[in-house]
Amino acid sequence: MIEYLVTKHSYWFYIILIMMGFYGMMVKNNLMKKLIGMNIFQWSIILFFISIGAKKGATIPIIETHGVLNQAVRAADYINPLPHVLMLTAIVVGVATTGIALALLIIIYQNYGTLEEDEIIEALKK
Amino acid sequence: MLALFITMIAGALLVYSAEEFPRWGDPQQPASIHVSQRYIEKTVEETGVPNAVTSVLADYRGYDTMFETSVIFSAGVAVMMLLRGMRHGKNPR
Amino acid sequence: MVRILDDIILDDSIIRTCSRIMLPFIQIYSLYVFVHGHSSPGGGFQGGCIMAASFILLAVAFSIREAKRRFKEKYIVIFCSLGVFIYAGTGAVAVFFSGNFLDYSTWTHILPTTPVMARYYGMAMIELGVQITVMAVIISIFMDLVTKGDHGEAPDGEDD
Amino acid sequence: MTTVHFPALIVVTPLIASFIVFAVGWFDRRYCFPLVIGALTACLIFAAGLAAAVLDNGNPLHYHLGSWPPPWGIEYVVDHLNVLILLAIAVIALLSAIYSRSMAAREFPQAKLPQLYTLYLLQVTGLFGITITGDVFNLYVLLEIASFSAYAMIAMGERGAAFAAFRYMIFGTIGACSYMLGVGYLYILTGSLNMADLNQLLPALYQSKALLAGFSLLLVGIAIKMALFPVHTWLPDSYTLAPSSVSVLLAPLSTKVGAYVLIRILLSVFNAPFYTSLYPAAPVLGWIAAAGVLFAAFLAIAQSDLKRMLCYLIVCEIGYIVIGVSSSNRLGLTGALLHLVNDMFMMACLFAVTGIIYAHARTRNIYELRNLHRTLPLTMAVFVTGALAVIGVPPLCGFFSKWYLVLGAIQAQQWFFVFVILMSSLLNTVLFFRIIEQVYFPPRESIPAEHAHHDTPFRLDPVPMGELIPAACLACFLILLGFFSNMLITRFISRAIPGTF
Repeated sequence: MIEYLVTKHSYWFYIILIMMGFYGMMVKNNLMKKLIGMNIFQWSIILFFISIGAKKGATIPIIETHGVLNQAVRAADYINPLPHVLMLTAIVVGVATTGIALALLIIIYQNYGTLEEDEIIEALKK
Repeated sequence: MLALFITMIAGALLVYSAEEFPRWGDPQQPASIHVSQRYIEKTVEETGVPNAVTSVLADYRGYDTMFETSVIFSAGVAVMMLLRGMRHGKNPR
Repeated sequence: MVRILDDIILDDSIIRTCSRIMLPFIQIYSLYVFVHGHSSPGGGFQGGCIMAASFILLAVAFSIREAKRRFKEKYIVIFCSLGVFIYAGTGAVAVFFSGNFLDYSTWTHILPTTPVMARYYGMAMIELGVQITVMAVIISIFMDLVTKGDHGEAPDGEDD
Repeated sequence: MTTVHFPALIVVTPLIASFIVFAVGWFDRRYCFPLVIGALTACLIFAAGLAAAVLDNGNPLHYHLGSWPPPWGIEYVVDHLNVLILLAIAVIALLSAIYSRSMAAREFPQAKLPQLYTLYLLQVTGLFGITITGDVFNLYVLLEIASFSAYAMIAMGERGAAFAAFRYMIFGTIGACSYMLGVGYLYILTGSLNMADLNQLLPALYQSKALLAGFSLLLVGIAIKMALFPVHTWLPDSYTLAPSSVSVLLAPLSTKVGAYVLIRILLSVFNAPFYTSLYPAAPVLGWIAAAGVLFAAFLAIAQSDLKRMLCYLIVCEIGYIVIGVSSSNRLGLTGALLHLVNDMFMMACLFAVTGIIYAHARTRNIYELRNLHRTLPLTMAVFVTGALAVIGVPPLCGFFSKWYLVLGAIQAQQWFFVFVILMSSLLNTVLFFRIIEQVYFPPRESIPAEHAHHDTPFRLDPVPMGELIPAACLACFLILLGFFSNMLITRFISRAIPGTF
């Protein structure tokens, strides 16, 4: 168990974040807090993907060419670039989701004067 | 309380299943061997770009980035549609 | 509720002079990040965000009207669709030259370089498209969220 | 131009058209609609070209984006399964674009029409891309494009639409993120993102717990996108309150494309023994879907709002498709695929009619639709065709897919599923005949005097042609699909299902 906790710390760490975000989304009554929970949920997945690409003893994936390419490039020297590319997409999706969610919250606040979910449901019933 | 219980169960299941993942930073893990080796070794040779992330972003998987730009474009259009004309009473009910 | 457009004019000159000094350097740094996307961490998205941040600093330090005077609503719309159009156009040109979609090596018909360098310049075009779109979209979202949409600049007004 | 570039063009034309429509729409709104129709007709031509190409050379088409080979670059795969769905999406998107012209002009302020058409085209791009892609992460990005335009278009609807769109966004983001987490689990275990490549690498890992966790995360994500029973609560509110010009596009297509993603994942990424014998995922899915079918059928009867009733019907139809998939034999899968295509047209037809009724009679309450057939004869005729198709009356398409679903369930010895399918068909009958009775056979005294003698001349519905013709076309498609369902099965579906079943 200890060995698992020490060597694979990145996994149980992202699981804690995901569960915090998930709990926040499910339980919070205020829509803005639900949105914040959703953001935590999205960004913990980005943390998980980035931890995949890590390699011990490797540097950032910019290949030193300094002019001529003298020796063959060894893949072990550079970390895995693919998760970083995927996560650029996920970050942009997160930004876009937050943008649209804030626009929706403005409309809801404009129409119902509140962001509390139960008050909105009452206002809708009338 | 029920939500806390559900979250705990889900977290425990995820932690239980995360045991089989490779160790953090292990250079021999499948993710670092299978596809990404070509990106690192051949990026300068095939695309002339030393930054492997930019070459994967714009060339090898350039299609993803095109849709990513379209995602942020659609978010801009959506916000513009939802919020424009809020003051003149034509806002969505 | 305070009318956002003609809001109270901040007269604290410290913030204004500082931001007036910083703004050009932020924008030049954003172009630096965009241009050095190939050989250092950077690229279209990061450059676009920094450029948008400079406009948001302008809006915060001075006023929305000031920022809007510099980057009109019309240009936001044009830049939004122009950037993504550049991206998709670069790919479509490849199809026009009977390569697969987004295959920049077919640009050798236009650019007198080797297929590898054609990919290099193709990627530079892509980054340019991304930079323009990300900048315009973030500014547009910021302006819409802050003023709740009463720019009042739609060509035919909002009253029809 | 040969059809070699069609896989990319079918997705890129609506994308580029949406940018042009957005820019042009700012300056002159008259050019928006022709551009939209032009782009969608081009997509229809590309889809037909792809169908012809796949049919005559038999094996799937592979298209490498940026001419990089598959595990490194992104690959499009066009096989017998998604060509059929591409055609269906292209036809319905075009018809609903024509249908929504005059309706959107009434529902949306004039200044917002270009933005609506931009999001409309982005939604169609997302649907095409999801159907055709062969890369797991690319599918996530396209899922997001389709969802963003859906959130914004729904929020422009009636009172409470913004709140329903926000709740749909929370659900949709949980779904998309759990799908992405599932992709992350697959990526960390195998290192590849291409579906065909994953199919080679995964069998070695079938014993590992992490793969089971990844598989269940993928299923949860797709179930939310598909509105499968326990996680369907976002669908009734959002599609009911959405403007009717938007719900004609969203309701039939977005959940069905989610069901297609489930079939694609179960057929192309994981092999059959994994989710049938090794882990009982298919039977569990089947039981959930069966419960969903009954639950949704009963709830549909409880509704008095016509559109909300149809939304519960969508959840019921998705349950049918998952029952067909869970029986995991050739007959059941044929039924599921055929039902997927049929249901697209059925729901498009019914939602189009609901839009016309709401626009004309200003009401969706079932009990206020008396004598509607006198003022809207053709529309009610289309409604009855759609109703009979959903119930499963032989000449129409619904019957054949339910027939194969029942055969598949019998072959899989799942007698409860057979009961569920037949029972819910009965409930659908009750559902629709209750409305037909309200409309066609109202109580004696409520017939208006001047209609008493039956020599009133036949007057066509006072509904703009742009709405009536697409609805009538969709009804004809239902009949055509019914007659040609055997051709569809032999030419497309039987070759879409891998030999292992």
